[in-house]
Amino acid sequence: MFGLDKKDFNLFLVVAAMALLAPFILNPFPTDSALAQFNAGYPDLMQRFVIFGIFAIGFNILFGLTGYLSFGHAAFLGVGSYSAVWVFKLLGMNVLPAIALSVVVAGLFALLIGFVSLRRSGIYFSILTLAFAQMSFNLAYSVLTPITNGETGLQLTLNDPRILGSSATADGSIPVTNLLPGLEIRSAYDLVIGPWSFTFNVGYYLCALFLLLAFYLSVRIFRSPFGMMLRAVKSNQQRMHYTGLNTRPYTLAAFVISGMYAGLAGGLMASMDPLAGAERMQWTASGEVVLMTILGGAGTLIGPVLGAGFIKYFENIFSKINDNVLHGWFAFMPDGLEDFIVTIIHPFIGKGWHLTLGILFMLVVIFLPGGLVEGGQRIAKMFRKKSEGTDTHVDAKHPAE
Amino acid sequence: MDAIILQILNGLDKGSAYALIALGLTLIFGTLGVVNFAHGALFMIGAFCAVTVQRILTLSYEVVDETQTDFLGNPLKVKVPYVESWFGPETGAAIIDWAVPLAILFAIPIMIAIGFIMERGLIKHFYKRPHADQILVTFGLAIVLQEVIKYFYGANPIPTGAPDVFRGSFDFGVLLGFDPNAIIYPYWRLVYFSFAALIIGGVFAFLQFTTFGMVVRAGMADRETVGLLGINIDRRFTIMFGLAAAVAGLAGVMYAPINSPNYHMGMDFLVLSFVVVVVGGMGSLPGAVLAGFLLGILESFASMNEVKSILPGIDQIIIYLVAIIILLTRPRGLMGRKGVMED
Amino acid sequence: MGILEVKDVNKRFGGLQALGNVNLSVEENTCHAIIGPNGAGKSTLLNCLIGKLIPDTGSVMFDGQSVLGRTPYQICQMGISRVFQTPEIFGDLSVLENMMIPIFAKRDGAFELNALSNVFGQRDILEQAEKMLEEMNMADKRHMHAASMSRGDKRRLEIGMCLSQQPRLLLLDEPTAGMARADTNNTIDLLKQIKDERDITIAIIEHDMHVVFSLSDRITVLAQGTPLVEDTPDKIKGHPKVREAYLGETA
Amino acid sequence: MSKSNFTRRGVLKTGAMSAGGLALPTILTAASHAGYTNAPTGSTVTLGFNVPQTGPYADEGADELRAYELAVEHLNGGGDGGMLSTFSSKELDGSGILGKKVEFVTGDTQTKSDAARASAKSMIEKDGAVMITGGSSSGVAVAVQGLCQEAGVIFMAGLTHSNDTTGKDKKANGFRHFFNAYMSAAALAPVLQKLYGSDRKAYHLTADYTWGWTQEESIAAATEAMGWETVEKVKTPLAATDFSSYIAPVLNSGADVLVLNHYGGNMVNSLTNAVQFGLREKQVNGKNFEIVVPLYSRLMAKGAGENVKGIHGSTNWHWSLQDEGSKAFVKSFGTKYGFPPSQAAHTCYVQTLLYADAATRQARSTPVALRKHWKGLNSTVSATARHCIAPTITSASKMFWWCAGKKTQHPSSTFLKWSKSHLRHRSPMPPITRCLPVVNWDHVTPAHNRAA
Repeated sequence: MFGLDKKDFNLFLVVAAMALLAPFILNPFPTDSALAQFNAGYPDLMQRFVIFGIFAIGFNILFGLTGYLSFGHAAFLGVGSYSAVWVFKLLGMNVLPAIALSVVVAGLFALLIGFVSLRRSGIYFSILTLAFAQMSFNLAYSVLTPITNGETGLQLTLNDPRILGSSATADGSIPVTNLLPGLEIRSAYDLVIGPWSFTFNVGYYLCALFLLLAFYLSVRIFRSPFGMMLRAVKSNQQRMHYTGLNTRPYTLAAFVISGMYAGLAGGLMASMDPLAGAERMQWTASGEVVLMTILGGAGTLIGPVLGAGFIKYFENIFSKINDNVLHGWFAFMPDGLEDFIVTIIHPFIGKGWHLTLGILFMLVVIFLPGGLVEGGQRIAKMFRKKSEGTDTHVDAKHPAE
Repeated sequence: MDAIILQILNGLDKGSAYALIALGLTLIFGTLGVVNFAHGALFMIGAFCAVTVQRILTLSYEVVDETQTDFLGNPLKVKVPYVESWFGPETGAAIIDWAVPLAILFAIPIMIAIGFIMERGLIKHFYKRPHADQILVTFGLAIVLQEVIKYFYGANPIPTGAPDVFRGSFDFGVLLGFDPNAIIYPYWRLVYFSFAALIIGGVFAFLQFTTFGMVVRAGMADRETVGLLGINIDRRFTIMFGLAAAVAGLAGVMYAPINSPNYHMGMDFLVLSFVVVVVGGMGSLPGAVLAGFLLGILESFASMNEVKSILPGIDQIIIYLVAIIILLTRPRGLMGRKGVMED
Repeated sequence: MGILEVKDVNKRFGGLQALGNVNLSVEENTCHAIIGPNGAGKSTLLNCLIGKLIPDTGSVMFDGQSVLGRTPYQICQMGISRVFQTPEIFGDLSVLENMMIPIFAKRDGAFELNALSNVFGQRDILEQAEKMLEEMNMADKRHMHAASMSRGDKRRLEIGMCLSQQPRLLLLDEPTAGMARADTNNTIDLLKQIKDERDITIAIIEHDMHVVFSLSDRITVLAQGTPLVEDTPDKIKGHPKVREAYLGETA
Repeated sequence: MSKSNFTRRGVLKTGAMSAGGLALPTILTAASHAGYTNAPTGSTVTLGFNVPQTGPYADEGADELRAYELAVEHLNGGGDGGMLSTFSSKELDGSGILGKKVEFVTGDTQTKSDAARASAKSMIEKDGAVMITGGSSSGVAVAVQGLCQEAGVIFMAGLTHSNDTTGKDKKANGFRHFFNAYMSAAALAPVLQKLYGSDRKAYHLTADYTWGWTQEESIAAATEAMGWETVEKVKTPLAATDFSSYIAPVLNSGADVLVLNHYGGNMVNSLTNAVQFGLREKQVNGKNFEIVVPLYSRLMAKGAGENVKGIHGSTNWHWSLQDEGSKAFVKSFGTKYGFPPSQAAHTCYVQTLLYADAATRQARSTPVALRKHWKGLNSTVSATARHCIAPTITSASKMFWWCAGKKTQHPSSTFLKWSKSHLRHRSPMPPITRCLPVVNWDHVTPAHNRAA
C-alpha cells in the first residue's frame, strides 16, 4: 500500500497511530495525581518530540545508510530556523512559505558544505562538518548578529515589515503564526474525561503530519534502489567504484536530503515558536542528534524517532523534578525514611538529569548495541519464544531493520 | 615585532595544552583503536586533583573568635587549617601554597588508576565495536564524570593558585633589547610550557628507546603480527591507556593555576583537541604535537587587533578554518597514515 | 589489434622502478594470464589498467579508447570489470541485493536518484539478478547476509556480480588466493565455464600454476617490472628463461 | 473551536467540575496580550522558577532557587517572614497570594534561549504557572520575556544586565529588578574618576555578544564623558577559555586601565589571566595600571580567588547593606542556608515578593492590572517622594528601583537615588549622590568564606 510492503505499512500505521494519538498516550496520568509529573502530553513537548524525530530521521538517512557521521548537522537546523523567522519578519505569519523556504535554504547550505566535506571520509569527514558547523555557530553568535540577532536569538518585532500581513495586530502586539488565516498554530482544544485532560494543538498536528510525511519518505528511500546504493556505500566503497558507480553524488544526495530534513525541523521549530537561537547550531546540538540516532538504533526506520523522544523526555521531564516534588511523592513514608530516599534520588533528578542521561547512554550502548530498537526486538523475541518456541529468523529480507 | 614574539609565546603556551591532550588521545587511538570522548574529562579530573589537594591541605578546624562577628552577627568562627597548626603558620602556609606542584605526585597514581579502571572495566569491551559506539559510550562516561565532579565541587570555577614564587611575569623584552614591559610573560605559563615539553619529550623517548615502547610502537603499526609473536600486547595497551590518562591528568593539574578549574573544562577542550588530532593525522603522535602547536600559534595570531581589523571575527573561526584548509589539501591531515579511520 | 593495448608503460615509486616499458596486448575473447614472482609488478600493472594508478608514461587503450585519466567507475562503465584478491562484496547486504547493484549500475549509469521506487519492484532487474544467481548456483542463498558466506561463495558472488554487467574484459587478481583446494577447483570450473559460454576477454594474474595452465590461452611473464616473455602455455612451460626466473623458484 | 492553549489549566478545572467527565469544548478569546492565562481557580497559585541548573551558571541558578524557596516560604507564612516584616504595607500577611497558597515548579534554562523557552512553556502549558521568573543571562531573559508576553503571563526577570532587556527588547509583561549596563556605568564613572583620576587611557576587552557590546558602549560613554580616552576595544569570542593572547598586547598599547566586559566563566578567566600577566604591578604613563570589571558578581568572583583584590566593579546589591530590608533578608537566608545570599538570590527573592505584593494589591494578578498598579506607583512618585522614588527608565517602562526611605514601602531595599533624568538612556551623566553598588572586591571576600 502506498508503495510500501506489508511489514513497512504496518510499521507506518503504528507510527501514524502513535503520532495522532500522542495527546492520549503521553498523558496517561490524571492531571492532579502525583504522577502527573511524568505526563508529557503538553503541546510544547509533543511538538519537540516530533520535530526532533524528523531531525533524527533525516540524520539517519545519512548516517544510518551511508555510515558518514556528520558532526555538524545542527547547522542546517539552525539555518532552517533563521530562514523561517526571516519569512515571518518580512513576508507574513503563515507557516507554509516559511517551512518551504527553510527546507530549500537548508538544502542549499547542505549542498555547499556537503560538496566540500564529502571529499573526505571517515573521521576526516566528521571533523570537516564539525568545523563548518562551529564556524556557523561562532559567527552567528558574534559577527553575523545583524542577521541572527546573536545571543538573544532572532525574534519578531513590531517594526517588521511583513508585507503580506500586518506588522502589528489591532491591539498593538506581534501577530502569531498561523496555518490558515484565522487558524493559529497555538490554538488548542482541551478534552476532559474524568480526572484526565488531553490537549489537541494545531501546531502539534501540523508537526505530526510532517513527521508522517518525513517518515513515509524515509521508508521509501530505505527501500529504494537509491537507499540500497547508500547502504552499499557504507558496506564497500571500493566495490561501488569497480561496479561502475560514482559514490560522490550518492553521498551528496543523501547529505542534502538529510540537510533538508534538518531544515524542515528547524522551520517547524520556528513556526511553533518564532525564535531562532544560535545555540541550535552548536556542536552539542549536533552531538545530540547523533546520540538520538545511535541510542534509538542507527540504520533502523523507527529508532531515530524513539531516540529523539527518549532524550527530549529526559531533558524536559526529569529536569523539572525537584526535591519538593520528591517529598510530595514519598510523603506517605515515615520522615526519616522519606528524607533518606529523597537524598538517594536527589543527585539523579532536577539539576542532575544530565547524570541520569549519561548513565543511561552508557547502559544502552553497553547492553543494547543496536539501540532501543534492539531492546524492543529482544523483548519481542522473548515473547515470541514463549508462544511459538522456535522461529526467530524472520528479518532476512530487511537487513536494514 | 614585539607583538609577534608575544603571540608566538602565547601560541606555544596554548599549543602546549592542545598538544598534551591530543598526544594522550592519539596514544589511546593509535594503540587501542578507540576514539575516547572521555579524554577531555580526564584532563578535567587532573585539574580537580589539584583542587582536591588544595582542599585536603586546607582542611580546617574552627576556632570561635568572640571579638569578630560573621554576617549574621554571631561570633566569627575562624577556620584554621590543620597543616598550619601542625607545622606552624609559616610552614603550613608554604605547604598550602605549593598545593599544585604537590598535586602532581597525587595525580599520577590516581590518573593511572582511573585509566586502568576505565580500560579494563569499559573500553576493553569496545575494541571490536564500531567507532560510533565507542564515541557514544565514552561520551556518556564523560557526562557522568563531569556531573559527578559537579555534584561534589559545584559548577563555579575554583581558584587554584600557583605557588607565590611563580606569581608575576618575566620580562623577555629586556633580554632581547626591547623596552621594559614590551614582552612580558607570566612565570607559570613558562613553567607550563617547559613542563609540556618535558612530558612530550618523555613520552617520545619512552616509545623510542625502551623495549616496552618499541613493542607498543610495533603494535600500533601492526597489532596482529605483534600478537602472533607471543607478546601480550593487550597488557601493554592497558598500561598505555594508564599512561595516556596520566598525561591528560598532568596537563590538567598544571593547567589549574592558568584558568580556575570548572567541571565543564573537559568538554571545552574536547572538540578542539579532536580537531587538533585530526589535523595532525589520525594515529600520528608527532602529527598531534605539531598540529597542537600550529593551531595554538595561529589562534594567537588571529586574535591580534591588526588581524581582526582586516578580518573581523577571524579569531572565532580560525581553528576550524585552518582545519578545513589542511584537511582539503592534505587528505589525512599533516602526518596521518593511510586507511586509519577513513571508513 | 587486441581489445586491451598497453604501450610503453612506466611507473616509478620513488627510487623503485615498478613497471618499465611494459607492452601488452590482449586479444578479444581469449584468456590472458600474467604471471611473475613476487614484486614483479603484476598488481601495479593491474592497478594501472583500472584507474587506481596512473602510469608515468605510456598508454593504455581499451577498445580503441584511452583509459588513462578516467576514474575507476568510468573505466568500469567502459566494460572492464575486476575481481579482487580478497573478494570485495557488499558484506552488509543480502546476496540478492549484491547481485542487483551491478545490474542497476549497468542500466542506470554511474548515478541515478531513484529514491522513491522500490528495489524489489524493478522486475527486469530482479529477474536478471535471480537468473545470474541461478547460473552461479547461489539461488538458495539469495537472502543470506553476504558477509556470512564462505570465501568460495563470496568469490563466486563477486564473479557473478562482475559478469552480470556483461563486461567485455574481466580482470582477475589471484582469484584463488587463500582458497582450499576444493574451492580452487570449483573456481577453475566456473571460470572455464564462463570462458566457454560467453563472449568475454579475461586477463588473470595468478600465482597458482595449476590455475594458470588450465585456463589461459596466452601467458605473459613479468619480472622486475618488465615483460620477460609472452607465449602460449605450452611454450611457456618449457621456456628456459621462465624456468630460471620464476618456475625455478617455485619448483 | 479554537482557543489559546495557554488557558489549559484554568479551563480544565472548571471543566472538570461542571461537566463531570464529559468532553467540554470551550471557546475563549485569544489570550495574547490583554488576556490573562492560567488564572488560579483552586486554593493554590503556581509560580514557575526557571533557572540554570546545568551548565556553567548552575551555581548561580542554585542560589536563585534557594532564594525562591525562601520567598515562597515567607509568602506562605513560614520561617521568620524575612523582608515581609519590614514592609510598611501589610498586604502580604503570610497567607500566600490573595489567600491562595503559593506553590512552585522549577525548570532548567541551561542558559540557552531554546531550552529556557521550552522549560518556561512546559511550566505554563503543563503546570499552569501564572508567573515565570529567573534566569542568569540577558539572552535568556529576552527570550523568555517574549514568550511570556505571547502566553499572557507575567515575567519577572532574574539576572539580566543588558540595556536591551527593558530597552530595545522590552515587553509589557516583563518586569525587571536587576540593574543594567547603563546604570553600572553611571554608578562606576564617578567612583573611577575619584580613584584613578580623569586622565586615563582605557583598553576594553569585551565578550563578543549583545550583552558585552551594550556594556562596552555604556562604560566607554560614561568614562569618556569624564575625560578618559578609549584606546582600543577588542572583542573576545564567547567560547574563549584562555585570554592570554588578548591580554598580552594590552601593556604595549599605552593604556593604563583594562576594562573587562565579561561575565561568568569569561570574567573569571580573563581576570585571572590579566593578573597572571602581572598587569596590576605595572606602571604605565607614570600611573599604576588598573583593572576594572564593571559587572561584579560575588559568586562568580569566587572563581577568580585572590585575583579580585583591589578591583572595582558595580553590583546590584550586596549582603553587607544595612537597610532593614536587606538585613532581614540576609538574616533569614543566612539562617536557613548558612552563607550570605548573592545578588542573584536577592533579585529573585525580591522579584517574587514584588510580584506577590502587586498581585495582592491589585486583587487580580492579571498582567494588565499589574502594569496599571506599577504605573500608578510611578506617577505618584513626586507626591510620595519621601517614601520612595520609584522611577523607571521611561523608555523601558519596567525598571524598578524602590528607594529605601525611612519607611520602606517595598521589599527591595536599594540604595541609589536616581532622578528621573538619570534614567533616560541618552541623558547626560548626572551626579549621583550616593552610590553603593560600586564595591571594592576586597571587601566581599568575607572571612568566614575563606576555605569555601
